[in-house]
Amino acid sequence: MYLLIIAILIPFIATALIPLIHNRIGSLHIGWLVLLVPTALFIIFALQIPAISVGEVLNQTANWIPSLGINFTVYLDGLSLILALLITGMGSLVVLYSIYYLSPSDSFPHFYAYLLLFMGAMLGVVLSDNLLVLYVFWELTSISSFLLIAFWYHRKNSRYGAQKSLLITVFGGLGMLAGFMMLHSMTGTFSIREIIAVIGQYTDHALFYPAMFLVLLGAFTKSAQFPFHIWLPDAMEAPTPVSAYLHSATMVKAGLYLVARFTPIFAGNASWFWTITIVGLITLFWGAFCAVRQTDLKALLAYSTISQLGLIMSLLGLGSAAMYFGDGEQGALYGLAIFAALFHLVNHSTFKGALFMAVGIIDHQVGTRDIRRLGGLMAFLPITFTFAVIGSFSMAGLPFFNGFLSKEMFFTATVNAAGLPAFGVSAWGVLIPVIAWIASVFTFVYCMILVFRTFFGSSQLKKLDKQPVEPSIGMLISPAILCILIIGLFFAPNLLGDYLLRPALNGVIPGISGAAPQISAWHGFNTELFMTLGIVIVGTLLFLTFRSWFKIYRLQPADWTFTVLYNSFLKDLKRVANWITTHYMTGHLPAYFAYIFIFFIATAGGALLITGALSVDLMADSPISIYEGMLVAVMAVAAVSILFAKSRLTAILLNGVLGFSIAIFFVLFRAPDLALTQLVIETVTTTLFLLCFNFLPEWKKEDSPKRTKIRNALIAIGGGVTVTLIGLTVNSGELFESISGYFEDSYELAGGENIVNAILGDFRAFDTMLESLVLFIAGLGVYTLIRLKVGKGSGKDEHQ
Amino acid sequence: MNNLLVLPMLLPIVVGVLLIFLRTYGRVQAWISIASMLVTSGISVYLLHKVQTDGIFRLDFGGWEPPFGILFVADSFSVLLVLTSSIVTAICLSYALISTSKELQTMYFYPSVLFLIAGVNGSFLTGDLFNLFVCFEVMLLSSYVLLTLGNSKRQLREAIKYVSINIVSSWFFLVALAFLYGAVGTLNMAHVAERVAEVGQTPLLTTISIVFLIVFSLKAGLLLYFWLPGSYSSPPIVTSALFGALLTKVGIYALFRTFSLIFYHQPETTHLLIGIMAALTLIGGSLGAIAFNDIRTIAAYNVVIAVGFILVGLAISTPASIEGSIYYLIHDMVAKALLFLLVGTMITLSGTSKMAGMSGLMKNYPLLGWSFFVTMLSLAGIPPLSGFIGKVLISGAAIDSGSYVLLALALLSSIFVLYSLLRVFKNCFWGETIVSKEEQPPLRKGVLWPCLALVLLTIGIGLGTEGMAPYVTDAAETLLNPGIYIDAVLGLIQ
Amino acid sequence: MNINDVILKTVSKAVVLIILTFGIYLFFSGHNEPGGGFIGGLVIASAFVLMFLSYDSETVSGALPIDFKKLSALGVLLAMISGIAPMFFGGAFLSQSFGYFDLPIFGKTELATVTVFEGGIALTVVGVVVNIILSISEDE
Amino acid sequence: MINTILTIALSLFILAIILALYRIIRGPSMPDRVVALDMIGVNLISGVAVFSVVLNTHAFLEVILIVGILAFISTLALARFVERGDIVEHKHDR
Amino acid sequence: MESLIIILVGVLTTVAIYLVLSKNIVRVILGTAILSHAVHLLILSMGGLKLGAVPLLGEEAETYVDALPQALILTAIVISFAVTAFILVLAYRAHQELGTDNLSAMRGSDDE
Amino acid sequence: MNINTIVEYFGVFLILIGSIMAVISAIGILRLPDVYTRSHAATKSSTLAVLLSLSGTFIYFWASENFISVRLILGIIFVFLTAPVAGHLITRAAYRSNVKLADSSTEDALEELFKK
Amino acid sequence: MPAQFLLNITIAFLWTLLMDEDAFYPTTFLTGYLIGIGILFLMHRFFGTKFYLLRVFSALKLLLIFISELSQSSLLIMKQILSPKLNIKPGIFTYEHSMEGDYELTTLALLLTLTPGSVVMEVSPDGKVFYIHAMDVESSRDSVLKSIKVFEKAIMEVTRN
Ligand code: NA
Ligand code: NA
Repeated sequence: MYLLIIAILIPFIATALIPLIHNRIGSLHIGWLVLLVPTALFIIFALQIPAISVGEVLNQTANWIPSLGINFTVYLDGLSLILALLITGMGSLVVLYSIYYLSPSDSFPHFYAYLLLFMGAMLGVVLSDNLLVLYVFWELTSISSFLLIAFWYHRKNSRYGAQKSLLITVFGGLGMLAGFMMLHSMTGTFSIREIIAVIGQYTDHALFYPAMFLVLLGAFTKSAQFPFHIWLPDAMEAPTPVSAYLHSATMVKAGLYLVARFTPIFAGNASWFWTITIVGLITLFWGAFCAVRQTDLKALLAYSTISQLGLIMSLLGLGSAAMYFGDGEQGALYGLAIFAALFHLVNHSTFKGALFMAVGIIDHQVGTRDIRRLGGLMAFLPITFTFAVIGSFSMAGLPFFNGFLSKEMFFTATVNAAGLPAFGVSAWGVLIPVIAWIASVFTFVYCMILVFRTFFGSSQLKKLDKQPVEPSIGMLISPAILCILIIGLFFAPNLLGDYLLRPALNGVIPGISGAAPQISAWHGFNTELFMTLGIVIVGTLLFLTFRSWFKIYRLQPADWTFTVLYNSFLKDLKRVANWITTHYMTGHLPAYFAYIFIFFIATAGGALLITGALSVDLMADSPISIYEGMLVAVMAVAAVSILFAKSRLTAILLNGVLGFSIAIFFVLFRAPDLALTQLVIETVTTTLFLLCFNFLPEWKKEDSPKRTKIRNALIAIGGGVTVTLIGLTVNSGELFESISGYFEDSYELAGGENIVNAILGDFRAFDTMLESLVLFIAGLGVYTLIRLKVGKGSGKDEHQ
Repeated sequence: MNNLLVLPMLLPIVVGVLLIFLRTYGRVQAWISIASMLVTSGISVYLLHKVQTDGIFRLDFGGWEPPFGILFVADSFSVLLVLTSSIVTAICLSYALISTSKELQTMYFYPSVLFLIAGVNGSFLTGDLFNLFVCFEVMLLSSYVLLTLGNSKRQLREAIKYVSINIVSSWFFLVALAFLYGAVGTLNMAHVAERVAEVGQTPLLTTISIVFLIVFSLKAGLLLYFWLPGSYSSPPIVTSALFGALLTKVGIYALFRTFSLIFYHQPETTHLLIGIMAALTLIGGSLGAIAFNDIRTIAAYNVVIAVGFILVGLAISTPASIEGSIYYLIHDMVAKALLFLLVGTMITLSGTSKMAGMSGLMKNYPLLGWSFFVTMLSLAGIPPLSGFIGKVLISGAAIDSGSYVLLALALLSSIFVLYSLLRVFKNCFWGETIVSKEEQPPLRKGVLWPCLALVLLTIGIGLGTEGMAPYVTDAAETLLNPGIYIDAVLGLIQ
Repeated sequence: MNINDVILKTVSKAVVLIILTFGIYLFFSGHNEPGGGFIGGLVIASAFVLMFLSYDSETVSGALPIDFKKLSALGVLLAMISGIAPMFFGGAFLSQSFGYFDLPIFGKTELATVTVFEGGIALTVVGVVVNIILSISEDE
Repeated sequence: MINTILTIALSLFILAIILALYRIIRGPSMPDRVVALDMIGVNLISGVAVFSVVLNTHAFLEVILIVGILAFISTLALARFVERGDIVEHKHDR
Repeated sequence: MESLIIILVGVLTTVAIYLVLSKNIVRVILGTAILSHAVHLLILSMGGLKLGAVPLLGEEAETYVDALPQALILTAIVISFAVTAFILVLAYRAHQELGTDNLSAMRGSDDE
Repeated sequence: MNINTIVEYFGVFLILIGSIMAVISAIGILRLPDVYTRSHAATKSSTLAVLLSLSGTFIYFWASENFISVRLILGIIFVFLTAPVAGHLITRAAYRSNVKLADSSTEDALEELFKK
Repeated sequence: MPAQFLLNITIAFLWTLLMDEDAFYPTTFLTGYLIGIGILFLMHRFFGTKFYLLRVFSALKLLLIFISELSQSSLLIMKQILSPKLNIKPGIFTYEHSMEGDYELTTLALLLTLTPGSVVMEVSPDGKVFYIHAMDVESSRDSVLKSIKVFEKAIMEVTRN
């Protein structure tokens, strides 16, 4: 059975079908057909819950490139299942929501094609056991996200956001790929499960830590961790359903999934613990801190998402300590953090999904998301208000909403971690809950801002484009379902815990079943409760006194944000690239020749000296006759004189002398055929020179500065010396007899007494044939050069 | 008798010469050319299959046994490249059929293309170093003709540089051949390899090998790529596409052949140098690709990046890296042809090659846009397109061999590829559509079919890697075990 | 004063004859003596060059109403055919063969397929060189 | 003895070439140079002939004639160029 | 003798490289022509200028000089002729269209 | 010393004379005052030098191998045919490209013609 | 045309001679004849003028005169070259000849150019006048004029009845 593989493929197939069917369905909104896909898939995955919850795993393989060990292996355990359900479940809700959200002028086929593409890719990410297949889907999610962000590509901001997200996530993806390849290099397999089985032998391997950091790079970029978080706010240019789906509920969780998935491989050491925890905590704080200052509701949600992702990330870091301690009480104690992470991962999807949808409704119905222009909407949009309150309060960690439960567990985990007897935590441990707490205060503040600035206060109806009314019922269904879940999970959290979170925890840290607690809302008056109380009190105060401390945001210079850094990096990169490239790619042929010959002198000449090849032995030489010596002198003088020729004709004459002298050398060295050919060719060449001179001006004295001339002379001498030295060295030691003795039987073999001719016409006739072809092509080229003229002919540069 | 082996070179030549007599019949020439390239592809498939079943085989021209005569040798590496270049040429020719002006067609465009591919195929197949030189010249002369065909100012200007530099590089080739002949007294590649191995590649031979390295680097655009951006961005569309797809590949092929078959004994010198050059090429190409606003120039620098990338594989020279290079080589032939065809089409549509002059093409030419998008991803090595597997294998090999600098540069270069093309996509296909559908010049009917064929090819190669795997594995195995090649060529004699 | 080229033209006629004869001789003698297709072709071509230099281009091209591009193409084709032909008789590409025959008038004569090959080469050379010079000299 | 004389003769011919080369380099006028080149050609003919005697071979006798032919063609082309710049004339130019 | 010729090759190469590095296109072409002269001599001397007979079997000599380099040079000569012819015409066509024979004026730029 | 050897020596002697004449005409090329006078040296003396050396070669081969080389005769004819034409062409070109006559020149019949 | 027939024979001879065979083979001659047909076919447009029968004897005589004149002139020039002090007065003078037709004119000009100290620089457009450069006008004008007469006569013996 390839059920799971087919499940992954279904969205892709549906994607391919969309362009084919969208013209044939008449007035039916294509979204309804699309909705069938995630719904069906959700049901398929939901049907797996019973089996998975008792610890089974599903695993199916289809061959892709078996010869390289790259196979489409699907692996479904608790961890994968949670995410699969999220993907398909949220997917269903978002598709439903989008049917009402999109305007008729939008291109539905494109939207749904991208969305389905994403869905398939995301399922692939969470279900793949093979690292490379995982990577394939990973990049596909980046691409579909890219396309969705730029859905309204005529907007500049959309294009900007799309590019930013793609560059950052693909960058991280490449790092991750390198990490994967390192894992493969260590273990010889691409299968995650097989790696887990053998990784214990490789923890001392030199590549272990590089691989770890590279994989984390992928995770951090995808999950918008500090400082890679900057793409996420700009991704809000996507239509709101997309923001709800990709940029809060699912895609950004891929990084978290990755960290969780790789916990069995890398966790259990200080580097992993600290890297993830610190990055998570900073992200948590920075996201929350920045969210407070946002005036665009979606931007606020984006930063809040960053912050929440940081929270989950830090939990995964803290929980990794369980790997260090293994199965046991200690392990269970710290493993709780993982449990909390998984729990919050689900919760975040519910409340953030609801919030996005609520904001989408506001945007859709009011025409703006700018807090400064909003206010008093409670009267006009009561239902939406309800959604917003539920979502916000859950996010703020207030009771009766699921966020409270996971937030409490988060505090528990931080407090536990403060006393962790490993990884050198002791000195700094106390900072972990402190930072968590401060960040949570800010979380509280922006949640209040979201609710109160939008729905309370005086309405500014005149400033709005539309008169706000509740949207059609269809748009309310999805957020309503999410709100029900938010509350439902508060009251029946263990349904989730027992059936999904516990098996998922087993997926993250195998065999640490003890860490999965029974979730309960009330733990007595413990530290965590006081922390929450503190948050509410301090948060409320801060919210009320917002105007008085808002100044602190101005402490950060405007040009010191990471986005500015990113922008100027790209800009400077282009500028520097342009500067460098135009400095050596000058289009100046003499410069290019200079590079080439310098390279020749440096490498070939260098090799001759460095390898110690140079050896000159004149003993093997044949004797020199006086006239031969004189002829050499003639050539040398003629050649050097060319350099000083004031007229091109003189130069051509001297070149003719060279040509004739070489012909005589061919005579002296017993090469009559060569002499004949050389002579005729030389004459015809000279004639051609003269013919062409008619169209060219007399040459002028080289007006290069003296420095250039000296440089050129040095290069020329260097080139000449290099050729000479190598030649002398070759001449000094004959390693092998030439094969040409064979040709001396040319009369018997080829019926010719002229050996050279036999070689040309028979032994190496192919060369001769091609050589005549070369000549022929040159003839064609000359003809076309002259006959096909600009102006007379096609004229333009691009004549096609 | 393996006479079929000569056909990938001979057929284009004969057809090309015959087309001279059909000068005025542009379309007839086109169809005949396409047909001949398809036949060549078919023959290549057969040859590939034969190599797989019977092992390397050869054709001794005139029946003269190696090392005395010239011969063609078919191994998986060379035949794979012949096959790919023949297919790509057929597709490019079909683009020419639709798009090229009558005037160009009657000015020996098709014969020149056929001679070019003949030179390319010959270079892949020949087993004789001097014959390689001659095949290079066939290819180069054809490229000169094609480069200047059209005679625009820019073409002439760039052609001067291209031709001059190639003359000098051919000179280096002859110098290297002279030295090599002086040292080992033979020209047959297998025989040279055998003799070099016999003396264990003396320092002198290493020096000579570096001269060869310079020659082939000039052709391949490895570090010495000064001639490339200008000349690849000046001629008409189809010519650029053929150049982008084929020309540098021949140099790359030659580098792989010589430095795996002949000069592999001193890798600490030669392969280190190749590695350094590949690294610098990656850097230079990456910077160039993002430095300009002319989309042809951007495409041309992308060629440079690919060269660096492929040569990383040779610098590392492990089975995986060589396989990766072969995959990437094949991928790049397809994808670069596609890239240049698309870029050319964009320029034709908007009348400029500057990004600033194009906007929102996506709206009126969605198919063109999506083709470009796929090309961009494929070139950036995004899975599951054709560029992916090569990237994976080369990075893996870089890790295995501890070449972390090369690894980093190779991977980062993909980001630069992506960014450079993303800029094009973002600026040209997205954005406000300036001109209404009615005002935009219509695409010539069928002009995108060749592009789509290449798109399918790049997707197909990516997904169907397994189909190629046995051939590529065999190719890499042969490259890394010179004995196989030498035995196949010289075995019968000894 | 206008140029009177009578001396040159008169001598050239004779010289061209000598060169052409010599060129064809070189072509045929290549098998055993210096010469062959290339050199023969080149020498014949140089006779044409001399004609171009002594006369004007219109006179020469009028006297030789041949399309030299096609001539060179024919040459390449001929060389190819001599290489391809043996393939149909079970030989390798480019197999040359030679034999000694008793011909009615010529007596014992060596006939070699390589002559066809070289003939193609010679035609190519002549065609190309004349084509190039003609193209340039007709350029305005 | 014969060989010594021949060597001397060969050297003398090449000496003549060297002297002519001086004229080519010095000029001063272009026709001076052409005259000198022509002279070099003529001396080459002699040189090749003598060398054939030295080697006792007939292989270079073709070369002699070729040098003669080509020296003439070169001189003609150069003289034309000096005279008119356009070495192949057009009928309508006349 | 071989060494002397190789040194001559070096001299020719030096001159040619210097010409190739100049800005005038005709000088560059002339440089390439001299480069090919040089390499032809180099190939010949690499075969060894041993004192055998002319490679014509009619000479009936004991030893013949190495004929293979001669055949190679012949091919190289013809090819270099073809290329020279082409680039010469290219140069003058470029001059006709661009109005210059100076390579400094043929840089071209991205912003044309 | 048989008759053949004597003839051989005669041939070689001719060659030597030819080479000496060649050097003398080359000196003429250096010494004579203008291109017109130099062309005299080139067209006449060196032609004779060729005549001598080729004849010498011809005689040598004839004597030593009984080999009558038509190519050599043809070479002589060719030089005779072309050398004066070359001289004619060069001097004409020189005059037409305004190369001055030597100062020692006494009359210039062409001057009038070209002035018109 | 008889002239071309003759020419053809000449080429055939030329061919036979070129083959350098140890004996005369009619077959070789025939080959040369066939080749001659080829060449003449190629060249026939250049031979519009009549072709006169070769006067072998007169021609030989002419040749002898020619060689002796050449030797004299060469010696003269060498003397001048080698004299310690150059004492020459070169110059250009005209000469109106009595030749008819291109061949006569050309032959005369060639011979003249090879005679002591004279080079035919220009031929007037109507072909009647030679412009002759003399190495030493003062001393050689007379000798030049004398030899021209000799040449003219010898040529006419060959070319005319
Ligand atoms: Na938006
Ligand atoms: Na734009």
